[in-house]
Amino acid sequence: MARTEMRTPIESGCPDGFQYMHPVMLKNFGQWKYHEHPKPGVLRHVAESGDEIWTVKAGTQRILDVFTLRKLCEIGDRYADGHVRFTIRSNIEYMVAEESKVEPLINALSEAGFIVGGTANSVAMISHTQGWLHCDIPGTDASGVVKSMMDELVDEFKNCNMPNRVHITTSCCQINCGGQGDIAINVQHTKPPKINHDLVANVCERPSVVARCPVAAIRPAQVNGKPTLEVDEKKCICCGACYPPCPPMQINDPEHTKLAIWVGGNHSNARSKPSFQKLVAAGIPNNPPRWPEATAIVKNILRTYKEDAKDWERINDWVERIGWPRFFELTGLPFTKYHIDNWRGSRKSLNASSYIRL
Amino acid sequence: MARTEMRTPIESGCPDGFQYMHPVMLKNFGQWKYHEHPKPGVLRHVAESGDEIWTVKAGTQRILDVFTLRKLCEIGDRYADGHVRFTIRSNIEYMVAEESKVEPLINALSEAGFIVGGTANSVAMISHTQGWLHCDIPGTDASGVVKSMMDELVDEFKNCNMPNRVHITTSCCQINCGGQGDIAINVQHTKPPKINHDLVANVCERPSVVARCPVAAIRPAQVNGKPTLEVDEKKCICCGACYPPCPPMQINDPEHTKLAIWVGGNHSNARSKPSFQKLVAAGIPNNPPRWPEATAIVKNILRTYKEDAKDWERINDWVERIGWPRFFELTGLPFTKYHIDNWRGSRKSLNASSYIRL
Amino acid sequence: MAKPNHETPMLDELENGPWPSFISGIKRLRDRHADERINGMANDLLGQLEHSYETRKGYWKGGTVSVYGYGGGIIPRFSEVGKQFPESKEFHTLRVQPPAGNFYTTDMLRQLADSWEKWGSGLVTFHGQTGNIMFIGATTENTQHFFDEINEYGFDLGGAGPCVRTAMSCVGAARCEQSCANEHKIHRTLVNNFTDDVHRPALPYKFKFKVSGCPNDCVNSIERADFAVIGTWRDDIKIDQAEVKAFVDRKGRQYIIDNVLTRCPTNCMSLADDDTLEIDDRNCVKCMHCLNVMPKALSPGDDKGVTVLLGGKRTLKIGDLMGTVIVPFMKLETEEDYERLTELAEETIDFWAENGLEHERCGEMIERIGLVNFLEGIGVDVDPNMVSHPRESSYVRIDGWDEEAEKWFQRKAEVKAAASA
Amino acid sequence: MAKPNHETPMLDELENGPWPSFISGIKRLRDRHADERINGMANDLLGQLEHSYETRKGYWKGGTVSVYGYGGGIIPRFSEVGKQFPESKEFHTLRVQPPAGNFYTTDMLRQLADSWEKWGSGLVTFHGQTGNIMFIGATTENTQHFFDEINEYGFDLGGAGPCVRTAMSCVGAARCEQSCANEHKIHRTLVNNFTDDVHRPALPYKFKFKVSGCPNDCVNSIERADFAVIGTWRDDIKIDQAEVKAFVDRKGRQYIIDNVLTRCPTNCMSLADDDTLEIDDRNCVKCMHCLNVMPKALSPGDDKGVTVLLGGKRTLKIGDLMGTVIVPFMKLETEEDYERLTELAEETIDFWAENGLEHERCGEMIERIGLVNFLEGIGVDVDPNMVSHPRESSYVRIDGWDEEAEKWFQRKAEVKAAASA
Ligand code: SRM
Ligand code: SRM
Ligand code: SRM
Ligand code: SRM
Ligand code: SF4
Ligand code: SF4
Ligand code: SF4
Ligand code: SF4
Ligand code: SF4
Ligand code: SF4
Ligand code: SF4
Ligand code: SF4
Repeated sequence: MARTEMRTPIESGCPDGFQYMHPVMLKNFGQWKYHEHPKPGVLRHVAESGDEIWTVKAGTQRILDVFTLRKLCEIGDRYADGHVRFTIRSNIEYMVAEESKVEPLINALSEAGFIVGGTANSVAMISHTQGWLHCDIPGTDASGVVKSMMDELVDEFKNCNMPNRVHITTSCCQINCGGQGDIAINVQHTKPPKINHDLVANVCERPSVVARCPVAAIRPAQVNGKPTLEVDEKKCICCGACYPPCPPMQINDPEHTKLAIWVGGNHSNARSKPSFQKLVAAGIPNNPPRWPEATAIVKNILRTYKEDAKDWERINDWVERIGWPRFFELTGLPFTKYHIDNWRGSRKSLNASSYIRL
Repeated sequence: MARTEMRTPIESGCPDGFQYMHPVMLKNFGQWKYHEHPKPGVLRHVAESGDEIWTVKAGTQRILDVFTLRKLCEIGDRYADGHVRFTIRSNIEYMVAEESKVEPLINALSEAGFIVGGTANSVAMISHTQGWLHCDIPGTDASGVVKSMMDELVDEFKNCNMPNRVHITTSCCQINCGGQGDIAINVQHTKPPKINHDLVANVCERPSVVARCPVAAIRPAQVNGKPTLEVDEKKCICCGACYPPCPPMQINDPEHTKLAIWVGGNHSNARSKPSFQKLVAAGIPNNPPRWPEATAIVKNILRTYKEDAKDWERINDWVERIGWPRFFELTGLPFTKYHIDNWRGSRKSLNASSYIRL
Repeated sequence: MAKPNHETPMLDELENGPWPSFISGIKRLRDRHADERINGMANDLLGQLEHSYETRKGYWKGGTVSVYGYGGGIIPRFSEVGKQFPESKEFHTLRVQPPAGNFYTTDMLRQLADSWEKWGSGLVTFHGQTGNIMFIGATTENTQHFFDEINEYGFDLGGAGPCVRTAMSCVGAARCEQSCANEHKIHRTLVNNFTDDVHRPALPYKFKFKVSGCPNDCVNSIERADFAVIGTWRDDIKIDQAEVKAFVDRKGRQYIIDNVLTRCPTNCMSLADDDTLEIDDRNCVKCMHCLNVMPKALSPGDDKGVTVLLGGKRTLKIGDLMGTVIVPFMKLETEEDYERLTELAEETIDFWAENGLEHERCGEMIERIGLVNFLEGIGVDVDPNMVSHPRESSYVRIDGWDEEAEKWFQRKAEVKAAASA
Repeated sequence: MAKPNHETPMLDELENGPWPSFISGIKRLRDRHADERINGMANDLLGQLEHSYETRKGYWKGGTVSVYGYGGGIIPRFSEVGKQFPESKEFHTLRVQPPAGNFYTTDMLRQLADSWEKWGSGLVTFHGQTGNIMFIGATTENTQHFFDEINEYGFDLGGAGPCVRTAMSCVGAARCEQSCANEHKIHRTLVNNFTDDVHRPALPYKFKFKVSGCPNDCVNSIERADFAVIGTWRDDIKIDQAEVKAFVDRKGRQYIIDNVLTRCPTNCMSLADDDTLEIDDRNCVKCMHCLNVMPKALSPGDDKGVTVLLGGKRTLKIGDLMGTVIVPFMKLETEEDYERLTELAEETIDFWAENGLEHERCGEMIERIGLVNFLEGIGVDVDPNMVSHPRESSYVRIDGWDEEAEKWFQRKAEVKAAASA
């Protein structure tokens, strides 16, 4: 179509949320006194005014088809007050003003196949990313990994038996859109990119690709007359950062693209400052459709944490208290030379004390 | 003398200390049950056997003249059991088996001008270095600084009024032989070295001098025909590391060689892992014979610590609890851009949390 | 008449198990939706995805697609195996900004569903990790139509590419007793001040705002936002001693000692022998732990405000970075307060736009040039709250000490004057 | 007849005040000593020192002086202003190794004083920061005579230059209830195994041993020693509950909660409601705090041993380094145990001698080549106790994962087998 016919956008930006807010929340905005947790999936917030808002939280597949979305709306009208929100972990929350509405709502959701839970000290919905369904650089799928794991963790989502909240994340490449988590299941490449030299010249802006490499392992080169790029395989840390700007630098490999598991990422400030996750297991096969090996390790870690941690200890607090050696002992996971950090600033991760649990 | 006449050394190395040990200590070696601290300068150690050893500790000038040394020996024979040791802070310790000997010993030491104290939660003897008296690279004197400060801190040495032990160190150049301390008074140069180009060629092994610079600010050069070294003054951090291997790179300056004060170095593992000291004050004049400015700051810090810290908090524990902003507030010391670390690994020193004391 | 369904033996495995299945959802679109366009798209999408599962590789590539007037907001996807799966060969995602706080009425959700069925695949996510509604799967042509339609009733695209990205805020004051700020106002004030930078990518790289109402940081702002705003308070924690006693009676002394007192990062709490709880608020760092454990007994103070941290991001290319405190505390009551916050964001983005390298995040730039130079660049004074501790290294040239010290004393004097004025 | 005394107006200031004055001491040597050589030396030393105080500069320069058969052990000092102060123009320091633990009889001290008066300045320090007796101020010629004399009755030089240095150990088991090792035996076993490396500097740089009997680390070994040995224990802390109750009665519950429980770095202590103290020893890191506060009630366990850390040092040239745990725990009972410790020291020094750059300390080398490569070099297996936490960065190539994991499982199996055998 010719530009002229085109409609100029209204640059309205981020819409006002207040217009969609439940009236009781609007009325008591900023005036909440405390909350209780009557049962998994249910929150009772009490306002200074005495008003109450009851929240029922349910997990869904993150990739919603419109049928599912309409179903959720239907339930929201029949059993709730027509006001909902989605959490940052893509769970749906129904807010109602009367306790009486809670049970019918829960039943309706359960009958429709949604999972009520995910509150407080449960295993929260796994935050996931795009993967094979949509991304251009994924080493694995995200929706599939999450679905497979949630199938196995559903009881931990429906119940609150963990010492504290458990926030699990996944990422389908080392770029790590999923961010950090109490437990993170992330792609970890193990071999340098295979370069399709015929394509580099046309597809890649070579100087900027060279600039992307964290360890300066890429240099311009000539292969049968064509300008291309080559990788110093001694230096290469197989991170895949060169792949998005230069797809011919194929980092993904059905065999050598593995999964790694990290624990102890905690972003709340509660008890201790926000902490980064630490590597615990790697070399895990990237095994669709259900990734059983990765799930088994996650469940092992969760079981150990559940048995050994104290109330209110997040995974990082727990390991901080019992020490990493015992973490590896209790989980039976191997400790290798790869667990010793060698990235910048890593000296601070060495044990410069006599602190040893014996 | 001709080599032939020379005596071949007996390479006996470190002598056996047991031969000089007090018999009661020898008998109860490794069998001590607990200790008490009856009064400043006095320790009572009780063995499983019920035996006791009483220690009386006294401070001296670290640079002993033989008269003083003989005096100490005399007292050791008259009032003690002839067995002594020197602590790693150069205090003398007399060990006696009977409580009855303690008071007379204390009196004899005091009369002879030695200072009994330095135990437990006192301000310990300042550990010092060589300075102008003997070293080849000092920016200040050590014995003089320590004498001046101990004159002012003598009551804190004689009494145990501090929340916990206070270990003060000094160093007469940035090489820092004095090591770290709860409080450290160290030389800090503020200008790049002045180079005597005529001498460099003869005196310095230029490649190794170049190699010594932590920031690679030194490069070979020619000055009026002579090979010499030059310094990139933009890069130079004025550390003085080039001076020992190359004395013509004069780092010491009557005006620009200053003192800096650091706090929070703690090497015991008690309560927290060993910690490095942090910069708190700099630009302090190097002002012989009594360095009043530096002493005033040290006393200010000690007073604040004494008033505000809890029992058993070392200076680092205390500041850790009250936070650095309050440390600067309470001491009235200025916080400047120089307090923000920029050396390798320093990112870990930034506040990556919402932890703020308001 | 629709062509036969692709075999999806591997994907079918993902229909088993109790958790809702996205595969079943896509199949519903394939089998039960009225619109053949959608049936076909879903079928070929499943086909390509099955192919990925079998070969363990992805088959999408990027490109450039945008709506008229904008440069970003869409993640273009063209299939590398479009021949086998023609009906989903163009499968772009529109990133649409949700209402601040993610509040919806069911009516509005239905309206969005209607529009999306008309123009898109029927697959949607509330929300992506950055916070956008992701309408997944539209042809190049239909992205424009869909956008035009929803833009008419108040929705706009979010960011993609080197630009200001969609922001995120927690549920906060709408429902949470811990909230110390109006998260949604902060959220919209900030991001809507930069709509041009959202829609027309021209920055060194992406820039994200995130707002949490308290230090629990339910939106991971410190870890994931270039510009993190976190609610906090300045006065004392409110203690309801009766509720404390009730808690002690219920749980026992040892429980409160082991679970509250000893978990306080600054050990600033103490339980008197008569079971009254004492807090040395001077040393409370507002970590939230005790308030989280005893929400009935303890509440944030009344003198509320926010802390701002800059520079959080993920791994590329120097390693993960958390944000650094730039504004220890500021009030957000008057419009002037909000303007000050917006100005800080503008200063930051302008300085970064000028000094950041290509594909360099704000935090990476700070790391490269040093925090002090960055602060000077945006005109913010150094503050001890910006560091966990002062320097440990003596390797620094400090011949400007006296002038710098003078600056500090002057600032202190000004504050004093202002206070007494 | 002696020449007039130098004016020392500034130094005279240092004779005021209560603390014993080193200036008064030097003046005693100048004015009251029988030997004119010493009077003159002291006088010129004061003269040069006064000159330093007035000009704020040092006037000593180094050189090379050693005794027959040795390459080090002496810090040579020649005056740059020797013309003005001729009698102290050669003023070398002899570094002499003290008995382990710094024990002396007054008789031995007198004997040393006699020899030093005969040959030296009469100025001596017990001890320098590394631990040597420093006999400060001898002419080149007299260093030999003095050494010959004291060497006859059992004293030997310490280290100076790029060599193994004099070691240091705390008073330890001789008097301290916290001691978990025979500090003095460890001290002598280690350093006396390297006398050749002490006396003949031929290493990349200096190498220091330090031994503390417990984690209080009274000799600062973690911070200051290339090779730190620290006593510790493996079994439970011994609790005398009666003494605990006595402590609680004396100080009150709140005091023990605030000063002991909440200060425990792992929060592994708990005070039951009946005032019995519970310690989860599994999680005790042997920090010593509670034992320090309650030495009567708490004592180290019986299954004692040591932890070894490598690489501590000061600032040059990459910044201060603390040691890193290399051996989490080893018993030191049999001679074989001691041999294992000595072998570790030999392996370390050999590898460093081969791979260290000129003037590069062991810790700097470890930092440069990476801990893992160092461990492989000295044949020590990786252990999680060597780190505070595993890696945070995903930037690593791990295609050897399976083999490395195998190693771990094998080691575990061996340990198990050994245990059951
Ligand atoms: C709904 C949600 C905010 C939103 O706007 O969407 C939310 C809501 C609440 N959070 Fe959160 N948090 C939410 C994500 C987070 C996150 C981010 C995340 O999940 O990735 C964090 C930080 C993550 C991290 O550190 O890894 C987070 C860290 C907390 C904490 C701190 C926990 C801790 O001890 O470390 C609390 C305090 C607590 O647990 O009492 C908290 C407490 C709460 C409370 C109880 C606050 C209140 O009084 O209402 C809310 C009820 C949560 C529940 O369902 O039990 N919320 N909370 C998010 C729900 C996600 C989900 O569906 O599972
Ligand atoms: C869709 C989403 C994952 C999801 O399914 O939720 C996503 C998907 C992509 N991210 Fe992301 N990121 C998404 C949230 C994040 C987050 C989380 C956040 O924003 O809180 C992060 C970590 C925080 C941060 O910003 O660092 C994140 C860090 C990245 C990075 C690494 C940035 C860095 O500096 O380390 C890249 C790579 C890049 O931008 O070059 C990236 C790049 C991408 C690209 C555009 C891949 C590419 O370069 O082509 C992915 C497009 C996938 C697709 O086809 O839709 N994505 N990405 C999230 C955006 C949805 C939304 O808009 O709501
Ligand atoms: C004598 C000496 C060891 C020696 O072989 O010379 C020694 C001896 C004792 N130390 Fe020490 N420490 C000695 C230097 C040190 C040092 C090193 C230093 O001073 O530079 C440290 C670590 C320094 C640091 O961390 O900066 C040190 C950290 C401790 C600690 C841990 C304190 C803390 O809480 O951090 C204790 C435990 C305590 O205080 O109860 C301790 C406790 C003790 C006890 C009470 C151990 C005992 O039960 O006998 C001894 C009596 C000390 C006293 O006089 O009160 N000693 N102690 C050293 C005396 C130096 C002096 O004359 O002042
Ligand atoms: C004498 C003494 C200070 C004192 O008065 O106590 C001292 C004095 C000197 N030290 Fe030191 N250091 C002394 C203990 C230390 C310590 C403390 C320790 O050993 O526990 C350290 C810190 C720990 C360490 O080893 O790192 C120390 C770190 C240094 C350094 C920096 C080493 C580094 O790698 O950072 C140098 C510079 C060098 O060696 O190139 C140095 C160099 C020197 C020199 C040789 C200066 C030079 O290069 O010419 C000084 C000779 C002064 C003199 O004329 O006697 N001295 N030096 C200490 C030795 C006495 C003794 O043998 O007992
Ligand atoms: S993590 Fe990687 S693969 Fe997955 S969505 Fe993000 S960029 Fe794409
Ligand atoms: S994979 Fe990473 S390290 Fe290897 S060449 Fe590409 S960008 Fe560089
Ligand atoms: S600190 Fe510097 S000046 Fe002082 S003795 Fe050590 S090396 Fe010499
Ligand atoms: S003073 Fe330090 S930084 Fe400057 S040139 Fe010398 S060694 Fe280099
Ligand atoms: S961040 Fe704080 S205010 Fe916001 S929802 Fe979480 S707990 Fe409530
Ligand atoms: S909020 Fe955190 S820091 Fe403040 S008192 Fe409670 S636990 Fe302690
Ligand atoms: S280090 Fe331990 S054993 Fe040695 S003296 Fe100090 S407290 Fe005693
Ligand atoms: S020694 Fe330290 S870690 Fe162990 S129980 Fe006592 S205080 Fe806790």
